[in-house]
Amino acid sequence: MTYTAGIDVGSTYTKAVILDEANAPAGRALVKTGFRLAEAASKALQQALDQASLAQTDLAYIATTGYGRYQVAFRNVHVTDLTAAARGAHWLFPGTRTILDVGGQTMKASRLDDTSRVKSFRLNDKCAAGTGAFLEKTAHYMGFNTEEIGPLAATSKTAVPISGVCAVFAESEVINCLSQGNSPADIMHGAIVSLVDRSVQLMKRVQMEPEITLIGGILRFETMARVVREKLKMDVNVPEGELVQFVSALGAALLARHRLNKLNEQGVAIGIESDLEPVP
Amino acid sequence: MTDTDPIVGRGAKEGAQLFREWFQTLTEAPQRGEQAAYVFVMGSLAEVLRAFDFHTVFPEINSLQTAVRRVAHTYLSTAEDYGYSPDICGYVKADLGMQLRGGEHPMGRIPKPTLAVYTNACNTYVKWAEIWERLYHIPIFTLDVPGSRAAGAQTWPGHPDFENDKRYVAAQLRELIELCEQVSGKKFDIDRLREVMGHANAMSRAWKRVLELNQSKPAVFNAVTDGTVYLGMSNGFRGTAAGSQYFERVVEEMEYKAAHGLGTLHEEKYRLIFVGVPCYPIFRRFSEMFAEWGGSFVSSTYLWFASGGTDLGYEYDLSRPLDSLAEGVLINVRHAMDSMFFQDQTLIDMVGPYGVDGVVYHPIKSCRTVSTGLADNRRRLLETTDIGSLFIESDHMDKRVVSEAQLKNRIDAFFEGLATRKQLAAARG
Amino acid sequence: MAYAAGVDVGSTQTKAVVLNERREIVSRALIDTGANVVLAAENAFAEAMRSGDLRDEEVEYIVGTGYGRYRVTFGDTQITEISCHGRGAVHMFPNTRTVVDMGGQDTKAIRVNPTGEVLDFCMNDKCAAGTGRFLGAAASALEIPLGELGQVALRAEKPVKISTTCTVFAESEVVSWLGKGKKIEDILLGVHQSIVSRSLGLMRRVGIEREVTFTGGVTRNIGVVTVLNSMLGFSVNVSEESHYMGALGAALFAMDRIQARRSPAEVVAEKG
Amino acid sequence: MAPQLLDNWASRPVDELILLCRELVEDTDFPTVKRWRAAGGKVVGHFQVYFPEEIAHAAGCLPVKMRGAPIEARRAEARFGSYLCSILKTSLELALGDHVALDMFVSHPICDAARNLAAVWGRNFSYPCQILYLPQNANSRHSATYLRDEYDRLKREIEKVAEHTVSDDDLRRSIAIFNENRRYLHQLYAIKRETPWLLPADEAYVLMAVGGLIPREEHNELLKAALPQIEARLAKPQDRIRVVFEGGFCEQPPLDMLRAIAQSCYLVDDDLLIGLRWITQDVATEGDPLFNLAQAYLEKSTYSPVQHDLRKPKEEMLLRRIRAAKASAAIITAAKMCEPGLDEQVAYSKALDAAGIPYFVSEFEESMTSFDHVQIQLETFVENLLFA
Repeated sequence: MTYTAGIDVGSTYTKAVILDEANAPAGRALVKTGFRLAEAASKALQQALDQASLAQTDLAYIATTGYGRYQVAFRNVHVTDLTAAARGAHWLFPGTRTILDVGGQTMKASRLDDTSRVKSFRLNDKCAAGTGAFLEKTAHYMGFNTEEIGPLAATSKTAVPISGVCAVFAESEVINCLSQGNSPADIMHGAIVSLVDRSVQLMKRVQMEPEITLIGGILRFETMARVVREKLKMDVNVPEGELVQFVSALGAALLARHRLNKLNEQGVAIGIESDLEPVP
Repeated sequence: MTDTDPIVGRGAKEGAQLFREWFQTLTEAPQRGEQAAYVFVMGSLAEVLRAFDFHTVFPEINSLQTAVRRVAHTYLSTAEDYGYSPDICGYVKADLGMQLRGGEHPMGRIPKPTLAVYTNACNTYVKWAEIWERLYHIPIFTLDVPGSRAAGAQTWPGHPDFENDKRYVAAQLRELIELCEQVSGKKFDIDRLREVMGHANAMSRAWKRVLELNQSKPAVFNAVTDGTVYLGMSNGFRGTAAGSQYFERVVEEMEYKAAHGLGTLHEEKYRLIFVGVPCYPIFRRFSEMFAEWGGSFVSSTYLWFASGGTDLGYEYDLSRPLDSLAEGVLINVRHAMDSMFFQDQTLIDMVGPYGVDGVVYHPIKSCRTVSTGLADNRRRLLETTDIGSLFIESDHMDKRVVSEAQLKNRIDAFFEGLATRKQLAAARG
Repeated sequence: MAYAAGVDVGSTQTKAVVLNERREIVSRALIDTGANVVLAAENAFAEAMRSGDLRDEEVEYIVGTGYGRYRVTFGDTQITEISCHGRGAVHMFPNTRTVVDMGGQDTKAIRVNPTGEVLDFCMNDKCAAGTGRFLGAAASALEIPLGELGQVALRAEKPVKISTTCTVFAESEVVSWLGKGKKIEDILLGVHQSIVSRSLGLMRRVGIEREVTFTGGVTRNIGVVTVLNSMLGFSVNVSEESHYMGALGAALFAMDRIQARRSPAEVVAEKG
Repeated sequence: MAPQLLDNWASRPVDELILLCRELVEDTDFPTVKRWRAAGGKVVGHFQVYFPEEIAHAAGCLPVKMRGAPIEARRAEARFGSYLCSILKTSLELALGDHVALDMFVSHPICDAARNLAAVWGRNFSYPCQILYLPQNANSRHSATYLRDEYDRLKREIEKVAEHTVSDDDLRRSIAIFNENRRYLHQLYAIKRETPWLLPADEAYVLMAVGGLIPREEHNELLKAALPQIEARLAKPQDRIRVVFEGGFCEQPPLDMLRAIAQSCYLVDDDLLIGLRWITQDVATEGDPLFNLAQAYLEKSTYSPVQHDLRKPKEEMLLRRIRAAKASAAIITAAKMCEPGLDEQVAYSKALDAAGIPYFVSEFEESMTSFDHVQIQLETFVENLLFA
């Protein structure tokens, strides 16, 4: 029995997923990334192995993704989280045509064809106001931690409009809202609405088509998905619970299997690594 | 201000009335099978287009109306969803948003163009017209108007370089007339043109006079708020009898106010010049923030370039309509451009006659044409005069970059500075 | 003996300063602003009363400044922090002609005349890039206490160029530089240079005239001060009271008012 | 005869020539311009995109392409507002910071920011600063005649700077030299299209860009020596996607960004420094030289977002460029805050969607140092074209 692993080294968290030959999940783990990316990767992988009670040697192929994908020396191949997410989302929801990935520092929208290849995509590269960091800052200004965002927003009925021009300037805005007597819950809700507005715009930029699948750390706050549904007036897929954060790692593991099979066939596969060398 | 006076505030009232009527006729134009030409404020060519009975539609004015009426953001996001960047001109995006919504506009329904005519006074005009070309496959016409090649380097009739430029403008006007004949199916009638140019002359004469009348203390109109109403009229009604009469009545009102010392504020403490484009998303509040301190705007570069340079008061020689039209278009549009790129000396020259205490520069995200050189123009002003100046950035359409709190902070600090200057001056005696 | 107070309600901290008639600081207070701005102003003032062992009624005039100035409900008038910083800086360093103030959320450059009146000023708008927050972001990314950033940065040999304009993204750029094997100190110096050159941009807009006085919370960062000095080619004035400069200026205006000299404060009071 | 501005290179192998070009192109202190002035020569700086360099050349001046630089616009920053492209600020910074000294500066009304630049420049320097009014109406029967007169006006201004008059024959000689130069550049691009594995994108770029910094005679000699050696290279083709890069007509992406692209793709055509290749055929050398130049600008030219010509719908021109280069994909970029570039991206995207050509849209700035965003998009792109 050979296994494949996918490791997603993200800006905030690093996630690892291990799959067996049938692509059935054998183990997974999530650790804080910090700034020693390689360490975070091996730590996540080790925890996933432990959970699956496997050893490094059981792994036939390892694919890395996320912005730290190059920093992992023991990878067999690296792919971008757009490619990986597409595979992962398609695996979980075969009908997926549009993916929105909202992480701590990035927001990405991509449109897929029916074979889970990315047709077009857009990244938010303007400012942090369009990323999860915006919600985290807003929460912190009000004295809540990141994990409290979900429960907090869930209690709100009406959202306070938040302009969301700058994640840092949001502070004075938040403070004003508070001193005008708005509840933290409604302000949090407002921040989420402003983030969703940006997400929807990004998805429109890639000509979104149903089904839409939402992934990324920020989606662990149910309010986010709820507001997206309200805004789009259609249903969207959201992976169950924790899984929402593992989609890219899962996709990487699937791609690892895909590559492994190709190599085993001794087909004329192109040396992916040679083609995708990082810029020195 | 004595509001009992029937004549005081008449221009604003009548302007608003005519303005509503204008948008009403635009809304009804399609049913009447009449054609609309899309034009721009810096060189509208209304003279030619009216001679062919085109309705002139000013997308710039349509867009600013969506901002003043606080719905701009909905149009902007339609255009941004369509693919346009948040960093580009908000006028363009608001118009595209409106086009994509079938012309639906807070003041009525804007007819589709059958022709678009624009000058090179703003290159974004070109990119803008290309959008209609793609949407509607209509003919679009660029009228090249060579501007000043350097500060103070304008040439005048008789100079070979001026005559070269004029020949080019004249040739293009002939081509525009051919195009208008094709699109409208009407034959060109030079006497009709002469008539329209006659109305335009009357308006230019009056417009120049109105602006000069604001030298009187206190200022007889607010160059930012009232000024914008007059601008709308000077563009929408250029070349019409209604337009020229309107401005003659405004002159009457301003002369009356000047004679009776009637100002726009109950106490005018500081006389200011505005440079740039107003902040429409919070239009009223924006001028209040100055009025609260007794600051009144006696002039604005906006009134020069956004009236296509007609503030010069250039009058056509009706005995040689086409030749004179080419000359006038060249001189006016060039002046509009000078008012954006080379306005520093003009401002310095106005300080005395208009009794200016300060200059307010308001560059905006949307418009690089107007905004790019303002910081440098301001340096020049600060080097050559010792009047106060304020530099604030926001936008004329996009409320996402308009922060009232930040603006107020700067405006307050600006007036605190002006106040101190006044005291020091008083102390010095 | 009459006293005058200035209360500077900033985005992160609220400061209060009390002056006697000889314009000497008799008491000061600094607290975190937090969510309730009105309360912050009251607490800062009360704190100053306590530490100066003063009674409220001894304070004849109070000027509120800072972004929360209109929330100093007990104040006699409000003056922008721009005027106040200029005034405070010239009081501390009479030869000051240019003031650069770096706070948590904005950076300002102010040109003043010998009496401390503002001739011209310029502030960063758009976003928080180039403000104190930029340092905060780097500190948390590198897990180094804010207070030590400066010293570490100064050990650098080859500073990296920070290209990010967004304060929050700066965090990930810092991390990606680490990923590329850059030294922490080189990255940090890059961060310092990037915020200093932004503030230099603002200063050039108003025109840099010596002497330059550096105010605001960031003055406590030796790295910024050093980089600023070297980029300017001369040293800036930094005072122990640097982060009280706004409150001090406000208190000076208040004392003007008390001593019945005409002052912007009066104009403000008469405004509208 | 113009002094030689490049160090002695004639005998060197192509890789050293390319290295030499790279050093010159990346040197923000413009050593060749300094040498030219040291030899007593006059320098006419002209802003992107197109400038009739022949006229300055005929007057014995060195026409220098002002195309910004990856430097910090410390002084220039104070002379502009926010919301502005970088090239405008850094170009002025080059002059304010004494990186390059000019005897004349010319900008164009091609974009709203560029037109303002001449005015700003003029307030900061005492030498002549001019706007060359290139026609935005390329479709008037009178445009060429007008432009001819405008070139004549420009010629008179340059004559004052050069302190000697320019004859039609001087102009014809210069036109011939520039014709030769354009032929070499088109040959360079043919290599990119036909055998991209022989010439990485960044190498092709520096070979071309150096032309904006030295007399064309010398550039011609350089290319004449370099091109055959490149064609003789032994590199083998790799399995890479062929892409067209669009958006480099004015502000230039950092060389590292081109390198990053070349890592995973063959960049087979682009609009980088398009001004140097604006005219696509030889300019006639008989007849009125100024009229010939004017006519070539209008009639024998390529396209860019800053020229409006009813005969050249930009999205169609892009599709033609992609097909001519047998490219399978396109990278649609724009410089940050570049109004014409950002505007055009929309039309380009829609046309590429309709034509079913894969592409991605991105923004760059000349001073960028990290390319994570370009990188991730490129890789995704390549992965999804290669992973079947």
